[in-house]
Amino acid sequence: MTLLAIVTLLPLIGAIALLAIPAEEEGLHRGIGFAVALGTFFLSLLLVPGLTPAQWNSVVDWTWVGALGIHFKLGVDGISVFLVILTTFLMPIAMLSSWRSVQKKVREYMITLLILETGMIGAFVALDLFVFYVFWEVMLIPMYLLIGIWGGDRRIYASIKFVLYTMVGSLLMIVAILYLYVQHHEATQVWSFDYDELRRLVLSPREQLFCFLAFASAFCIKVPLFPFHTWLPDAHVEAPTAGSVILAGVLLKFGTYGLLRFAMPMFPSAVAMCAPYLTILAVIGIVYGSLVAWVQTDVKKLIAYSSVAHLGFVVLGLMAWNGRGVDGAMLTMLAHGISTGGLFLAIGVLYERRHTRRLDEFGGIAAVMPKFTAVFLIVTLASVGLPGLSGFPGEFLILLGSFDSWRTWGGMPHMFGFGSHPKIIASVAATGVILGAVYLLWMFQKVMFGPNNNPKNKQLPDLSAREIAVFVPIVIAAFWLGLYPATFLARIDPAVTQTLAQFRQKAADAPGKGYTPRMLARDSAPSATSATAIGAMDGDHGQPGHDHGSHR
Amino acid sequence: MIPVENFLILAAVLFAIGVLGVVLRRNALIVLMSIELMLNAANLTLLAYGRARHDATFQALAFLVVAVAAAEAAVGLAIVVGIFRNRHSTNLDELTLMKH
Amino acid sequence: MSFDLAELTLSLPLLVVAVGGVLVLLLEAFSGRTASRAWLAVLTLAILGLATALEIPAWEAAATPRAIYGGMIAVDRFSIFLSVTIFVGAGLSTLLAGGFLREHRFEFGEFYALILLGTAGMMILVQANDLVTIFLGIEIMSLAVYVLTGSWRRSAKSSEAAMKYFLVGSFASAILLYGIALVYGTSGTTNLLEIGKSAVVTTDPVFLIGTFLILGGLAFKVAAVPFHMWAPDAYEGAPTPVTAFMAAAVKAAGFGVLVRILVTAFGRPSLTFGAGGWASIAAALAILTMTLGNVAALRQDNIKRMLAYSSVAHAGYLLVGIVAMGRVGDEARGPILYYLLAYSLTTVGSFGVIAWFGSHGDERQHIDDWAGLGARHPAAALAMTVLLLSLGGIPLTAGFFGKLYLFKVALMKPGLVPLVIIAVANSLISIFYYLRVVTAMYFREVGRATSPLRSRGVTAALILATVGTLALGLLPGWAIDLATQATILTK
Amino acid sequence: MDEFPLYLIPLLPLCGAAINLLFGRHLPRAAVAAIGCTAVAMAAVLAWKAFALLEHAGPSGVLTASFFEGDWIYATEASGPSLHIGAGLLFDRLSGVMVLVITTVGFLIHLYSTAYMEDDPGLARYFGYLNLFTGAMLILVLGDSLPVTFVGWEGVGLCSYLLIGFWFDKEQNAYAGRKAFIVNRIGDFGFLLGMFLLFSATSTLKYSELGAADSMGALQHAFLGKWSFAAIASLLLFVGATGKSAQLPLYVWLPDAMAGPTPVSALIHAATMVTAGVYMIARLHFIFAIDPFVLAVIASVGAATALFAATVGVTQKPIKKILAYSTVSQLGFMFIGVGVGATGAGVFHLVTHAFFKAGLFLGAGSIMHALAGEEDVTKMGGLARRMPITRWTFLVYCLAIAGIFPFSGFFSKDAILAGAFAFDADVPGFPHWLGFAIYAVGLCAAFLTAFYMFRAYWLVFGGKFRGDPHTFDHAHESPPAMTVPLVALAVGSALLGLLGIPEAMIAHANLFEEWLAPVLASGHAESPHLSAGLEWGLMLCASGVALGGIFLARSLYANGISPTADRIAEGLPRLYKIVFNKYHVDEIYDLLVIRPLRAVARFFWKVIDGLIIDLILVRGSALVVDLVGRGARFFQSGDVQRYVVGVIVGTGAIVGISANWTACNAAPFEVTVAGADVTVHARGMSPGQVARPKNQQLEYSFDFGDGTGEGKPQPSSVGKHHYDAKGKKTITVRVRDPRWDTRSKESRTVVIPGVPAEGRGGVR
Repeated sequence: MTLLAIVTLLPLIGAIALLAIPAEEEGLHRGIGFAVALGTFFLSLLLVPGLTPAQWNSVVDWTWVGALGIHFKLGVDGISVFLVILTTFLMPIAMLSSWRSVQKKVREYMITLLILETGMIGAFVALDLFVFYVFWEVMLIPMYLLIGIWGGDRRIYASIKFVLYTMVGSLLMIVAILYLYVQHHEATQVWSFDYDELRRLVLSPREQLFCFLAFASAFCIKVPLFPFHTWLPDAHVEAPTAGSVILAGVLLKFGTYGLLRFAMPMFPSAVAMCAPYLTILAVIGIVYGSLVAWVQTDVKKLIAYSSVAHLGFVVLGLMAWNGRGVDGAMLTMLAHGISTGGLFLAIGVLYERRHTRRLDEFGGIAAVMPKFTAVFLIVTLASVGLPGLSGFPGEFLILLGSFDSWRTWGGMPHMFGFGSHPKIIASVAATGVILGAVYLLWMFQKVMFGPNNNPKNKQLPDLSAREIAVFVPIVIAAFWLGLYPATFLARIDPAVTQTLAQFRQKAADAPGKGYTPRMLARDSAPSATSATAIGAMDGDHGQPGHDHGSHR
Repeated sequence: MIPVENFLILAAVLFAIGVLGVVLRRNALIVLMSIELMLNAANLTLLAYGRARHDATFQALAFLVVAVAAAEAAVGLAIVVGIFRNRHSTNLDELTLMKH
Repeated sequence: MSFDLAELTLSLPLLVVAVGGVLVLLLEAFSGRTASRAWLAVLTLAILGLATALEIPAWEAAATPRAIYGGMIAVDRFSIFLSVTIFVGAGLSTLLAGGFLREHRFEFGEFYALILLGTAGMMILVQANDLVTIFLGIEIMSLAVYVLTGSWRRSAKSSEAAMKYFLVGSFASAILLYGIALVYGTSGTTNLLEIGKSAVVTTDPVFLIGTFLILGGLAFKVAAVPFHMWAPDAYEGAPTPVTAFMAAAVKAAGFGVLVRILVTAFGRPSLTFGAGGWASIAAALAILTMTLGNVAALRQDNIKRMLAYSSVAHAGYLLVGIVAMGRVGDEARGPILYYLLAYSLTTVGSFGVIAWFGSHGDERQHIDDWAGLGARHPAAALAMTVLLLSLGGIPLTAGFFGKLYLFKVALMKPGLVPLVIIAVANSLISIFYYLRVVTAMYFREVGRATSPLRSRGVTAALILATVGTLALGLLPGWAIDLATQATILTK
Repeated sequence: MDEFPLYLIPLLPLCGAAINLLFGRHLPRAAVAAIGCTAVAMAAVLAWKAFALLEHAGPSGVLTASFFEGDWIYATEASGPSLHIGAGLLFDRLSGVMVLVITTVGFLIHLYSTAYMEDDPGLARYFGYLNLFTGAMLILVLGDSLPVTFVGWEGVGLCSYLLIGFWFDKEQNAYAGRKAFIVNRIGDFGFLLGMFLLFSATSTLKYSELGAADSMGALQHAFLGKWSFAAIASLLLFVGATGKSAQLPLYVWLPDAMAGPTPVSALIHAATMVTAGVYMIARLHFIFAIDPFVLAVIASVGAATALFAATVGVTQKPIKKILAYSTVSQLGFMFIGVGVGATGAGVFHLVTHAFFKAGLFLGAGSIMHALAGEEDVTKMGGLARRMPITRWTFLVYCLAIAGIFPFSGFFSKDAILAGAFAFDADVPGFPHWLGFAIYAVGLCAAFLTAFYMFRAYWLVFGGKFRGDPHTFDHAHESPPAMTVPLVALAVGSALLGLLGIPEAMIAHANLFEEWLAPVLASGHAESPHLSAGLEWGLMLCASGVALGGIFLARSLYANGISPTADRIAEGLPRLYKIVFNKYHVDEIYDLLVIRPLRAVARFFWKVIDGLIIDLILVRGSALVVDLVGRGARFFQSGDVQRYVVGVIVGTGAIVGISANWTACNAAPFEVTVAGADVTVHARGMSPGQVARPKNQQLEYSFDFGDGTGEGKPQPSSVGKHHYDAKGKKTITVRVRDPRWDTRSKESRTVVIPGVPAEGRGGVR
């Protein structure tokens, strides 16, 4: 089935098509670009029906470089499908939002966005580590251009900082990928970057540690985890609205997606060793990001730091590495894309009208822009994590999961050996719930409430029809995720369960002393035998099960 | 008969003198000559070995080197002339248009 | 020593290029003073094309590697691959030169003759199976390039570059020659294969000193740190098409001969391994070269000079391949060959954009001159971006696959992981300065007015280089296959 | 039973909210009000119907429903039980009572609002929020699991935020709203953690499953030291309750919350939302009751709050502030009730309080409506004749809250105080007279309650008008839409108490307790049993105290502020000032929490982000790279002869290093000392090196530093020696590489302990 290939490459084809149209036809460029993005969105929706969450769907497997065993292999499962849809969902919205604000080099702008979209989709669905890396880098350059060409005053500094930070990690990652590739060849005499192959490669704990650190450094910078986060505020502040939306909405998710998809399942013993530290960094990120967000005067910076906090939650959930935590991390990834994307769009609306993002320039906007107030409030509250809106189910699951992370880790060595109790860590993380309300409502109050004293703010026009069209999907998505997350969980949960089962199987099969590179047996769905093995591993904490029937 | 080592040592000394000349002298022409000296030192080494080994190919090689050295000298002189035409000087110290 | 006509057919491409060079020289002598020399450029391209075409049957003939002319010349696919790489560099440089020479008013036909003769020298070099042939090849190549470097006679920089290049180059030649003399004297042979088999050699310190002197001389040719210092000046001062030719073809030839001599003459384990073996020396040189090249390039405001330093850094990456060849074995030659091809294309292209940008004797090399290029000349800026990204090793470009392939081989020996990580860290530094140019082109406001030169040749060269870079990046399979087939040396 | 569409009860107000919020601005004002009221009225009708069904169902009957099939949130666990949270609703006797109060009082307040908010431009928004609040509150009480309750819990917090800041163009209103939300969030933090802990122990969050035997068993397991899961979890949940129900120390938001429209204060900050904490504890009383310590904490906090807030209430001037502190105080009473195990009494007080406090607020609203928004009671007076309905209903509420027989407050407050008096659980960490102490504090609070309420009453209605006479001329009775709810609530305040007549008066007449008994009986704590005489005594005592308070208020304020009152305030200037300024709690929080946190945040931003990470780490590494670059520039001087030197140095280094490397590398050694025998292992050729031919083997010689001199060169890298004397010895290893004739040496000093005694066999 090539639907996935079409979804992935359609934006790229669109970008190439735009090249053929003269640059003066700005309206045409906007229209075609938007149409392509919208078409990609609808096509990507077709991935959902008939999806078998716990296996690769609509797999594309084309030989690319036979000599090096590189395959253009794509596939989608319950974990990646919604991230793809999030990407295709936000892209037309981002385009629509910049309909007016971007007047410079429209053709290049649309091309950049479309290439970026291909890069992002591709990276989410790549099943060949080489292809993954290629897409990973492909999205780097358009984002760099987006910040650098259409950005604010300090755009050069911000764009270079963004690229260099990201490259630090990704270069280490490619070394680790190559290392796996070579070790896989040692073990099997076959050159392959295939994720399913490399995943079954058993490395010594030391090798695992180094490879994990290499992967994790790439992903943690992208997340961004404290203390690798300082590129984010700069990038966000300087990026145009659409850039910020995509950056916060999708790009940051690659860090957490990468951890979940690649870094953690492939290196179980390293995960057992590093997870406590990453957990602590995540918690620091939550508290630190929230506090720093609170004292910002630039709205975009505030939201950027809030992303540090939110993504800290995601990492926390991942490191809990149980069903709740990872499910929650996935939901929060989606929710953050919606809510923070929405926040950036809202700031974009203000910026378009006032050309400033300083908190003290605003105040009392609610009186003149009631429609805007409503959507801004909703996305703010979604970001706060109010139940019924998108932020809550994910954060709830994450905290619940991290509260019990020891249950999963119990069978593994080194975990929390230094005496920190996961419940305490989770409790500290939960202060993020308070702090989130503190800084976001602070922002909301400063912008929307109070007397409308500034004469420049007295005549601001309310949302136009186009802007409403931008926000309506966001609001719907925010409510959907909050009120009926089962739509998403039904796909995410089985895939996560499968990933965890594979991980446990690999962890249980740890290499002994006489280590040589070797491969695990081929596995498929979590079989009955592996399930019992898992049960035996965690037998210490048998609780009466709650069989509410299975959920598909 | 003079032992071959003596020739080799002489050649090495000549080579070293050439090296010093290249490093220390400032006039392009003298540097050029120093390089020629180095080439000839190498040539002398070749001949010494050839004599010790009673091998004629060494001598053939030496002729080749002489020819190459001549070509090199020709090109070198042309370049020096070029420099002189541009700068009216052949002092190497002054060739610092490009640095860092 | 018998002379076999059949052997002559095996070196037809070399003959074509050499004779072609002489022919161009003669034609120049008989053509009018003011007449355009464009047709000479076309002729040169035709000669190079013919030579390339002749390499195709030669490729088949070289399926079984052997040495001809009494062992002086090796016939193997390794040399053919490199020859074609050199043709690519030479051909593209010729295309660039046509417009460049006319624009800057020093159009003279000998230029093309020298390119062809230099190319011939390089071809000899990559096929050389004998120390004498190596020396000859190096001298033929070098003399041609010295002259080419100084060919822009009105430019003070050009003649200064030639002077520096010549002085350091001939000094290195002398060292090389002295090394050859010592090796020859101790082993009694100049044939690489026989040196490799010679029983006495490893026990004799004089022989070892000879080998190191040879290595030093070759390290100069590939501009490894600390033998590199001529390179930035020479690259900067030389007319840009010549710089491109140097960066692409001279480097390929230098690495070709380095690989061959290391494998065939000095390939025995006692010379390769251990603390004093050449693999370790190459590793040290690689680290120094990569790091210094990149770090120095960071601070350059002159784009041409920056690319010169970047070329030094790339020699460092290639040295990683040399180390891998010492440690891993023959497999590592595939990546070196592929990298050389990719790098040649890319670097010729990037110097080509620089050549294209200047006009009327003004080369416009300062980075400030490039501000806003993206707005004025989007196609050229795009080409430059692609080429720079390739140099930086960003995916979907030739440079990325080159590095990937190289590092893959290096990683096959666990001991080389630190080296690879240093290389990767260097890639990061390099991205900074490559992006500086991209940043200037796209993100900064338009600077001084520009009137780039107009030449179909230059345009064609840029298109070819850019498309080639992308093609090698998107579909590198065929080139990798060829490079893999070309790993076997005459032994 | 499950056919009853329970979900409609919260959904109807939510739909009303949706309509008004989305389209209200384009609808006529009457339609907006009508939609708002109708939605709640319909919910009320449904609620009554459900209540009737419940009554038929018998004591243990419940109605259940769900918003949708399947789970709301779930996660599969490979090990241990999976998480399943549905969207279920539970209508039992406890939530039934709550739903009735919410919908009924809510409807009256909606009705009142139609007149009160008549001229406000944000009418649609107002009704939208109010409906939204009602819906959320209904979800809160109807939720069948903690997470669903939490949805409502947060929802009401949001509406409170929105409604407090309803007139957002005033900075302090918006600030008050935000403060409310954030303080509530602090409570929610505890709520969440408590919820997580419960799940950790029992793997369920559904009320019905939490109460099951195995869950209860799991909850009694020790968690932290001697503390059980239940103890910690319920303490955490209690933190949530203090936030929502404005108890010490999280009460601070409630007085500020009076910034909202008065009906909002009546509905949210008096009748319904603030009682959510009490409801939650009652709902989970079986968990709270597991550890008596928790109950004691709750009761103590309740008592402290009741007294504290009452003292502040005595000094306040704005009428809404008085009522706000009164609410805090009364909520304290409710917590005393649930804390001392008199859960039913606590809930009963919740219900009666809902009526009389809502009435008081609406009455205050009516007064302010008449006086053009004047709030200060010291600027009122003499309104009795101008506003008769308001005055008489207000009097009823005051009597009810003061606890005068037979008004409702009498019965509910008495039940609580009786419970406190009877509370004699032996709680470790608390004195055994805790129950009595709480009773005494409660009595004090009751006295103050009666005093400040009647202070307000007389200041408003008695004496002469003290404000702007012009305002007084315009003062008039409010329209029927406002007075009808006032009367209705007054009737409720007067009569509701009859549902809970204590045993001592009439046997088996405590309908309320009986109604709730099936829900609350499963707890461990039993209802206090006092002798009839004692109970009568307590009632008289409480009534006497209340009358005393009223009398004092009358004597001081019946005809304006009497000089005595001023003199008392002047006589205790410090105390009065502190109390008047609400004990400076807001300032203390600002100084101790907010400022330090902001300072820390700023430090993080400027120092850690800006200085350490960005400047030192990021730019620092760039600087290092740059410095290396500068170093390279020194050599790249443009002088061609330096370049030549580079070539020479490079070649020389290759030769020199290669020549020396092997020898230098081989010399370092390790020494093993065994008594007087030493063995020296030189490192030798590195493993990567290929073996050399015979004539180029490295030569080692060892000098053991005891005068025996240097040994002969040997090919082995191992040297052995026997010392004759102990002491410090310097061992030197020399290596020669014959290939290059390069040498190196390495020395080290070792201590020789001496010759070992025979038979100990020291050499191994």
